[in-house]
Amino acid sequence: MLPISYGTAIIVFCIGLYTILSKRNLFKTVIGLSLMEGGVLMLITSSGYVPGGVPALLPFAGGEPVNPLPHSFTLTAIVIGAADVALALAFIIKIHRRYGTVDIDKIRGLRG
Amino acid sequence: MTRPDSLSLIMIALALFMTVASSLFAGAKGKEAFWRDLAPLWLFCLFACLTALASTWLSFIIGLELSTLSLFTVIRRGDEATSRLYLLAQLSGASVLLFATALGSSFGGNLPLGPVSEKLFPLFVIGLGVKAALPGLHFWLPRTHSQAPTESSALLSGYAVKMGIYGLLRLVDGPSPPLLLLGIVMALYGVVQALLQHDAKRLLAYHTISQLGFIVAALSTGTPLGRTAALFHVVAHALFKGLLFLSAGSLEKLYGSRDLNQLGRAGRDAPLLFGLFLVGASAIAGCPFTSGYAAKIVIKSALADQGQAVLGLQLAGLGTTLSFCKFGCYGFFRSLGNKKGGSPSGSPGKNAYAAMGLLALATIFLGITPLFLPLLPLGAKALLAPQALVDGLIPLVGGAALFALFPRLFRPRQGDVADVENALVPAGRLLLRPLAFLRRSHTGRLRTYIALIVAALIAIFHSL
Amino acid sequence: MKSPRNLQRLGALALSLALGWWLWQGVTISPFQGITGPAARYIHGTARDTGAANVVAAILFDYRGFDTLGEASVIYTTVCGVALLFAKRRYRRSSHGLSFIVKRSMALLVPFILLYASSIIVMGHLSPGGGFQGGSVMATVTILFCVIYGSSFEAARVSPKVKETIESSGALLFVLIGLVGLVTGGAFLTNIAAGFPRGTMGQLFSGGTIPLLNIAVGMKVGAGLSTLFYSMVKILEDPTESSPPEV
Amino acid sequence: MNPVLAIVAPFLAAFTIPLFFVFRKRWIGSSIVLFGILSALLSLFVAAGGERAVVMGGWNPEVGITLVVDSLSTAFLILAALGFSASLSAATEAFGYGPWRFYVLFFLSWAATNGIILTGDLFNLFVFFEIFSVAAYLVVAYPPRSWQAIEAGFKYLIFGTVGALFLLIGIAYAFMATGQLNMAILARVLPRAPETTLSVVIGCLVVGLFIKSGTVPGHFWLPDAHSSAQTPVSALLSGVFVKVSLYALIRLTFLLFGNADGRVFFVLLLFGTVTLCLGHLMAFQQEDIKRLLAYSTVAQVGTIVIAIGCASAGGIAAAVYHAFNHMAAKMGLFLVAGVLAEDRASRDIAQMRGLFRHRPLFVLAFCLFAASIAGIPPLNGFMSKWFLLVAAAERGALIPAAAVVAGTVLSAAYYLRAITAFFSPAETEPPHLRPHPVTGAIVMLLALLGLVLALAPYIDPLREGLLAVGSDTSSGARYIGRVLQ
Repeated sequence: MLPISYGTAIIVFCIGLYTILSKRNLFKTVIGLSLMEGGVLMLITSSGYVPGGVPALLPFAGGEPVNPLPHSFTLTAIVIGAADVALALAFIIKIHRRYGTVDIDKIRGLRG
Repeated sequence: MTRPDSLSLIMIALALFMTVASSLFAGAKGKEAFWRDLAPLWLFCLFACLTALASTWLSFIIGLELSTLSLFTVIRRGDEATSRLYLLAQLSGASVLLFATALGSSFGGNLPLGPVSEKLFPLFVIGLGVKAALPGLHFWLPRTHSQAPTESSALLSGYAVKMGIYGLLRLVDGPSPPLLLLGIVMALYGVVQALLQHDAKRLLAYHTISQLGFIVAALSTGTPLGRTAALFHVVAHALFKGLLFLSAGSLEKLYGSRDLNQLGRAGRDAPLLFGLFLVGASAIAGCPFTSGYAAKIVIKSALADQGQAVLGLQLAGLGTTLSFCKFGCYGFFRSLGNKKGGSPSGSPGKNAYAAMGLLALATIFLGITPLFLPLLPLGAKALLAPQALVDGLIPLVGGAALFALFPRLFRPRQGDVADVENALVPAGRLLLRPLAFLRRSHTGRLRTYIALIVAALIAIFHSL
Repeated sequence: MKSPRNLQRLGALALSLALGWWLWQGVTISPFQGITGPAARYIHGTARDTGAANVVAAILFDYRGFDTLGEASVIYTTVCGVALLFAKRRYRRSSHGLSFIVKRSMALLVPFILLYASSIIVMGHLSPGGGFQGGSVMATVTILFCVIYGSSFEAARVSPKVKETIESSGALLFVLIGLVGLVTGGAFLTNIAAGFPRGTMGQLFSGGTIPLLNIAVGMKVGAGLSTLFYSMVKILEDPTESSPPEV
Repeated sequence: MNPVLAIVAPFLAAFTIPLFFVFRKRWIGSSIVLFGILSALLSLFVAAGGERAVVMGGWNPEVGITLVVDSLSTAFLILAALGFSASLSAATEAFGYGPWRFYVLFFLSWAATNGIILTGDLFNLFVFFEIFSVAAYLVVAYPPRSWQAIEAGFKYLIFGTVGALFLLIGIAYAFMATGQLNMAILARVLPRAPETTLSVVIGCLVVGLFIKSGTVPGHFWLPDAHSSAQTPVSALLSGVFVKVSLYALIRLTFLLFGNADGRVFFVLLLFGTVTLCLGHLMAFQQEDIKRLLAYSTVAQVGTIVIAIGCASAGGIAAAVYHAFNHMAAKMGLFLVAGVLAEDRASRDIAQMRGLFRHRPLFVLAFCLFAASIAGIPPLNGFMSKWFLLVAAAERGALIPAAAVVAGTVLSAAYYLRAITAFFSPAETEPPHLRPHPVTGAIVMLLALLGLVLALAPYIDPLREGLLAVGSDTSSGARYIGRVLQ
């Protein structure tokens, strides 16, 4: 069970990376970033897995609770990721104003 | 800082004397000129003294670089690009030296100024060699000496390059055949190049290289006699080369040119100048009873067991005579260019004569004293020995005879002679091509950049 | 033109797979031997230490409350920055919203949405939920307003300044609660030990500072996210600028 | 004094400035200045308060979040306080108090910087890195009307986010292998993790920090961001932001992977050398003066990474010393370059002729800073380079040491190009001449700081302090003992 969960997480991460590396649309780049982040968060959450665990809400009804620590920092990381994505989108709007395109290969005003 | 020994004291005295002469020649009037002209010279003197007092290689390097910087500000007034070449060349040398010093140091203690381990020796020689103009590393010297303002040329040739020699003197404590070879090559190469020059200061610059070759050859023996000979020649060369540079500078002041093709009237217009020049020229040619003669005799006796080396030095001496015959002839007497010419524009000035007179007196003094006082380990007698006199006269007479026999051969030519410095620009261009590629590779494509990062990450995984 | 594109894709694929392979190599799956380390302390000590029923909330707001301050500050930074990027004196009126029926039913729904959001915030220490989640739900009200009534109406109801005030005071509240712990001689963000009542577990008033911090974060996130959305929507609607990007 | 105050004070500033804007507009200016002074003073007090570790919420270190003040963080706290105050003063002169949101971001980045420096918890480090980065993207993108700034900010954002993700993976793997987040505890248990896991942790954390600090291959954002940002921001980026990431690199490599048979240090040496060479070679080809300075920063980052890679107490001392020297010199260079570029209304070096007659003091200060960066003795840059060379020689890292030495010549060459332009006569008078009293004063203070730093090896307390930073950090035992006492 656990290997599948880890594997999925890594696959999601790789899909995100592939998206960033191969897509030219800026929005897709941001989607790729979100996917990568999703992959990492899945990885973290998986590490808190306890066989037959119950939610970490007191009182624990019938069994051992799952590890609550990964949950808490997944929550934190989600919020941070959301902030990043929001900021990236805001930047894209601004960039589109200047360049009239969202093609990442055409936004090359600064180089060398 | 250790107690200064006699070597340091002699170097300090030399630095002070040379700076006095140079600043006398520069002769700044007014406050602004003082700050612009004289302050850098005296700063140089200060740092040169600090270098001579240094007790560790690190403080030696610090002094070296600071003195380089202060001379840089003087040379800037002569020619911008040359000053940059000078600074960068000196910095490279100091950097190699710094690298070598760091290899020898530890947090426990700095490397003391003195002999170093076998492995570091070549690095130190390269580092000091840039300063002392060893063959191949001399690329900066002719151009710098010829383009710099005269007073700084005199200081450069008179003292700055000697700081490299001072370092070598501290470094070498045993016989070093490669260094001997380098010295001989230097002496000969400098002379050959000097014979082909038509720019007076450039000619003198090549003679600096050649004379430094004598010094390097002497100190490479590692014997006390060799070291003393080297030190004596350091002082002697500083004095007469300073004198020669100042007289070349005075010629330039008088006629507005340094080209031997354009000069040739000074013997009539300024006989005093010729007299002073003659003192310097006879000293550098090794005319008996001058400082150059004494120095060369001691050097030869230090190298007595190296027959070929002595032969090489004799050859170099012969070339020197030839070259100075040419300088004297075309610089002062035989005009090749506009025959009519005008009268000299302006005069070198009293202060210039005073500076040259000071150096000439010192040269004569240094030439005569060893004849009476046992200044040199050989003793005064050795200088007057017939064998020594013959040895000293051979290059002199030979050179003069050659010049008299083939006068057309030694006429100043037009155009420049190739040297390592001419290779600098093509080499730079060659190096710049991959650089441009590097710049083009920063394409601004985010995806490529991120791919590079991921590739680096994978490489790190592999290496861990 | 075709083949370099494909080559690029191939390269991208190869890099992704290589990285994925290494990540997979690095995963350690050891047989489960019970929870150890700090997690064990969280599970067994939450009731005693904090009085909160939701262990995750206890970690977020008490044990590791400092992380939460940082996390809320990230949102705060983003909001401030987006407002800075799109700094404009005056926005023009643009869309007029949807039909009357939609507007009316929205009006009916709003109180319930707000109530729901508040309950998520206030009950954060008892059940899944908390300041972030409740704040986000509250921010949806803004989004709905913008969609249904048009953004200018939304701005007229809740002015940006009010949002700014709520957001900043939420953040300030968080820091001040933290400082109370410092003043009473403990450490920053001390909860029960600083004299906050533990209450009875499972009750609304329990968990010491946790509900307060939830409310602070709720204010911060709710107002922040709505400012964020508002700033971005305004710039998209602004007719003086060029059209929004086509996705 | 509780270390948390150094983090809370700038946070308070960031949270109250909007309230002032809503209720008391007139107070914004004075509150910014006051909060700036308060934050700087509190940072310095915390730095002066000696070593200690406190846990947030009064828990034990395993459960709560620890803040640790040790000699390394003390040094960087002082660096941050100096850099931020200098940049703040320059910013108040350049922008006025108008864009209050800019100052909010400024204080947030200050809080985050202090947080990164003080925190003893791996995940908390990530959180603070995020605040810091988000604020950095935005201050780079200020003012929003400049398209270069926006593009640079966006690039920085993409890079920063990718870097943050790598950091997060590294933290996730470390957590997965041990279940711990406290760095002191991790230092004990992490070496017991399986080999491959450890290499993933090291690789991801190191590459994440490479991106954040601008080490090759993560340097691509740096020249864009540094050259496109406004002058006070560029100074801040080069002076402080880059150093903070390097602080994290020092801390994590020595604490967590210090005993992983040193392979991580080989990686650092390798990438540091590449960074150094690339930075110098790229700076050599720039026509834009701020871009030149930015690539020079890349090269200096490489220098510091090499110093870290020496894996010895001396190497750390050299890295910290060099970080200070680079802060003083590069901030000064950026401030002067900003003023001069404004006078000429161009950043092109070829256009900046004749500025010596125009602003002699600024140009002389530029020369001083440039000489210091290039490593001309006996300025501070030379001193730290010397320590670095000795450390590298002791480690036996000859090629990096040779690269550092060669870099000296190369950097002298490109700085000389700029200085030559300043001193050469101009055909036209500069069109602008606005007095910059505050910037001038800061430049003078930075020059003074540089001179004091040059004497640091001869001032006993400073030298002992530097060496103590090195010896405390290289073993990590003292840090662990402090946290888990």
